[in-house]
Amino acid sequence: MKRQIPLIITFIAGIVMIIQYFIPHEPFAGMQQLFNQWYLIIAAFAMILGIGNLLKIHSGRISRKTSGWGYSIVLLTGLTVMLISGLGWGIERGTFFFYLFWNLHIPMASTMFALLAFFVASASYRAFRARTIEATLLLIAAIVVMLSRVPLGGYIWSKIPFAGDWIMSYPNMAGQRAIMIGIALGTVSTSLRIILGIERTYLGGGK
Amino acid sequence: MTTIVLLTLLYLQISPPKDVRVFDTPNDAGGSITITWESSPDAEGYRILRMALPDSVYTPVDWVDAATKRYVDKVEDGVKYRYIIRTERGSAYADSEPTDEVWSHGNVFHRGRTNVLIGVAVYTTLLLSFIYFAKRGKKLFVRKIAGLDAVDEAIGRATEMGKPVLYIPGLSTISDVATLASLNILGRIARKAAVHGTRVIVPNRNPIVMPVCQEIVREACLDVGRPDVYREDDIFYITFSQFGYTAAVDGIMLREKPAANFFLGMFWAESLILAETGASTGAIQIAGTDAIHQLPFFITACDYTLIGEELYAASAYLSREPLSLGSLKGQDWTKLIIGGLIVAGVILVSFGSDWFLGLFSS
Amino acid sequence: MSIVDRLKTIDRRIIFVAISLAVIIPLLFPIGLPIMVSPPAQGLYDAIEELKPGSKVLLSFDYDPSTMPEVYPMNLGVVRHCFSKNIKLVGMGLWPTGVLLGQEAFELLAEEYGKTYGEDYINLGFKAGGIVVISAMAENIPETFPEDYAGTSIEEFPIMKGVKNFDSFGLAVCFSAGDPGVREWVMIAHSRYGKKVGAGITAVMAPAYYPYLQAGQLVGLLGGMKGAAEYETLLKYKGTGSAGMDAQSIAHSLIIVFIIFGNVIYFIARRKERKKV
Amino acid sequence: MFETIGIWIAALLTLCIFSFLYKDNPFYKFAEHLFIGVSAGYWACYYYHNVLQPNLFVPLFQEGRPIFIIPLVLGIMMLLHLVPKISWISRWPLAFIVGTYAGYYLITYLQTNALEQVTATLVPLVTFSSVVLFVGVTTGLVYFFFSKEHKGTFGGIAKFGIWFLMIAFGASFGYTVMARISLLIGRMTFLLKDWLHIIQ
Repeated sequence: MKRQIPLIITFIAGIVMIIQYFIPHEPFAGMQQLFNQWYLIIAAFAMILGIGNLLKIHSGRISRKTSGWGYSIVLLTGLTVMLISGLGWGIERGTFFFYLFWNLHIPMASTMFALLAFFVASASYRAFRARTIEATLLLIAAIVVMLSRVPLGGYIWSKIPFAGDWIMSYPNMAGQRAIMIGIALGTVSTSLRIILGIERTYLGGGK
Repeated sequence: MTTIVLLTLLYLQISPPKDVRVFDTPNDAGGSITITWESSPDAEGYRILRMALPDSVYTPVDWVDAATKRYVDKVEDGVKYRYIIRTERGSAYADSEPTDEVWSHGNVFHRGRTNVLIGVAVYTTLLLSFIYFAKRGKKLFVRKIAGLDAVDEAIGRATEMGKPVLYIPGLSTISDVATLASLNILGRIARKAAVHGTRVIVPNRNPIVMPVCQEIVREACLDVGRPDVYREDDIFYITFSQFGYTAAVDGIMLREKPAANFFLGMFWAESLILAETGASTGAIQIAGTDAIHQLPFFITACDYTLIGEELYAASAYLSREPLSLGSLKGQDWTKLIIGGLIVAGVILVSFGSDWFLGLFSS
Repeated sequence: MSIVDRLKTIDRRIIFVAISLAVIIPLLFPIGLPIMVSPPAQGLYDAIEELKPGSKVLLSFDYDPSTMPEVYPMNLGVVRHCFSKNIKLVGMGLWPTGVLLGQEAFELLAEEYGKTYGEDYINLGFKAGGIVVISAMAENIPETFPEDYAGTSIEEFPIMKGVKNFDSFGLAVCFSAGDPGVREWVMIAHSRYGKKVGAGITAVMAPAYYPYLQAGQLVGLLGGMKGAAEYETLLKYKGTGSAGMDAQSIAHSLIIVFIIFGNVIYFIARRKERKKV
Repeated sequence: MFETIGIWIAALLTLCIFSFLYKDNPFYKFAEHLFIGVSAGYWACYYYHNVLQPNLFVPLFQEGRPIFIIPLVLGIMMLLHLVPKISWISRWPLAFIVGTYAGYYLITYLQTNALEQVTATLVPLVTFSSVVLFVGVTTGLVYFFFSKEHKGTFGGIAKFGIWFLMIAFGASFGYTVMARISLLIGRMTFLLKDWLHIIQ
């Protein structure tokens, strides 16, 4: 019962999706959109689960006064203010919720994203060393492509921008394609195992 | 009299749309007819007129602007219709010839997808037969996958140092194949860690994946007889925000100083932020993803990286479970077939034969 | 510890400071390195130049605030170009936050060019579903977007009169930072309905779309901040795209220098070690 | 007024996050926790207004479409994970999601990721570039062959394949550097222009 029913649900859902792809007729028409909608609804409920977990962990930290519990207060305050303003007065432009989103969430997200500029620099300084043949190829491809992107490259040698484009469209493309074909085959075979109930990790425990 | 003449003149000046065609919209569930026409140079817009037989009166359905050359009408299945497209300019107009009778119906098979059907059928048959052989106990070999052999070493080091292991199951949802592959590996790692009593920290971005991770780690601890090691608070939700999650994981890496970081699953731009922060703490890092764009960053900043399909193969490799091994064999053989097709195709195309290309396009 | 050893294990914070300076200084004191316009950017510009005043362009805002530095300047550039040529704009988004940014761009430039909402431009808002939305639009736009982003029925706006499907638009431009985005627009609007499609995308995505350009599936392409700067150059206007280009080139070149420097140190260290043995 | 306060908050938080580059510190910790709280709240509200309202409440309660009871029940089942005795019921919605997408991937991946890539590789071997493409794809596929040890000739071919992968990774890395710098320029422009008004 605990394992059998989920496996049956998986099987039916999977088969329905396969059929609807080939048969545009009712009742299969629009099935994909409907199922996708349902997925989003389940995801929304899972969000409640997530928020509950966040509340549990951080209220626990506050009540136990574990180190850094003050930050948990900051976290819970941010969460509560967003939830109250968003659920109470909506999330449209012009609401308080939107104001917080625009002035707190966006700048922090963009700044985290911008950290990449620094990490791209430190990673390339540290890791792009010609230690082995593989690393050397990585290094050369990276340098040529990087040079091709700035005027400096053209000054060094007029063919560099061309060389960069060539690497992008041939050796790079070939490598990516090999990976993509492998991924496609792996994805299809995993999907088949899921539908047949061979692959069942998502039910927990893997048994 | 003059008005009539003028109107007639105006009428004559306007040309109706040409080449009006109607047909049942193909490969759909029915209830729709498509009308196309060649635009008239004089139009300010077109009016769509429709007559359902056996009526004898055309009624206006809609008005569209002068640039429009195609209209999809919602109709009843099985009823016969005729259409007229009318060019309009001010109060003047010109009608096209009435179209032939047309009716709509739903299609039972999507014709454009026959080659996909064949492809899927061939591939699944191949996979199923290999799974069948595997079930019958045929011995199957899998080559070494470097990143996976390092897993034990990484956990061992964490145990020695008395530090936790950080496991990121990717940022995507449960249905992502990369996430499923990652959960398989999580089960193995949690079991090994539990034997040694090492903590496994699993922060989650996706709230659907979180409860599954909890269950997997809990069962792993139970399995090896160490339910005492399981700490539910170590497998938790952070936030659905990509960079909010990244900020938090960066914090965890600096504060908990895990001895080993696993980044396995689906990643986006945050990959390098995570991997570089992890590298700065000196942790052993093992990554694996099918996100092609993120692979370069893991390759440069981590000790071991599972590339694309290697991540999927991991569960078969670690578990040596015959059914998974069988399907891995099926994948391999299909790769051979695809390789063969590429070689044959390239030779044919090089000699100027194109029919081969048609087999793959829809 | 010798100098070589010390350089080998350089504190990465030194690199961080160098990168920050390489960005800040050119922003404060612009050098004005010349910006060369690439053919893909020219292609998009020409496609808009060819349109008659009064024709309509469809803009899809499929990006988010985190990619704003790259994509928003392109969005501004294209809206500016169209408004200056009296081309009408219909905006929409496959990403919810993209719609807000698109609206920002509209409002900012509508004021400058004296354009009226509902007559010269409109924002249809966000619709979830990606490729499904585009397919539905190809059949019937008023049914897909019965209301604009603020919830007003589109029947009330003259710009939408008689607009049924993509036929009403001379061009569709997608500002994209991922999926769904350009790929879907090309697949449906161009490949199936023969519509001209242009795109403004992040630099990370750009290489994946060069094949589309070669195959003529895209009329033009702006890639990253560089693409935005090129478009600004074509419009003879200095925006945030152009302003960032100096910083971009210098920081970028600096990283190359770091890599080369790192390798030189590595080889010197290796030779030293060999001598010791 | 509100706008100015907003810009100040945004600027200070930007600096708090950047301070992480120096080392972990109270400012970063503050911003990090605030960020988690605010973003978790943001996404919860977003899902409520953009998913639950239009996709569940409207079709179920306003349009009266009974079929939407199914996702409602599946959603509630998801929450039952919190009740230890019957937490296994939460596997049902998971099974639905995983099954749906497995079916979807089974048919779509083969076409978009395998067949199309194969077709694109079928070009006449008349130029050096096309030979490179052909050799790269086929040797790359050999690298992903798991049933044979990478030794001897076969190992050599696989080695060639991994070289191609490395060139691909290096090139993609190099290509993205510029984009990443743009993001930093965006933040710096915000600080220098919108906040400090030092540049125009």
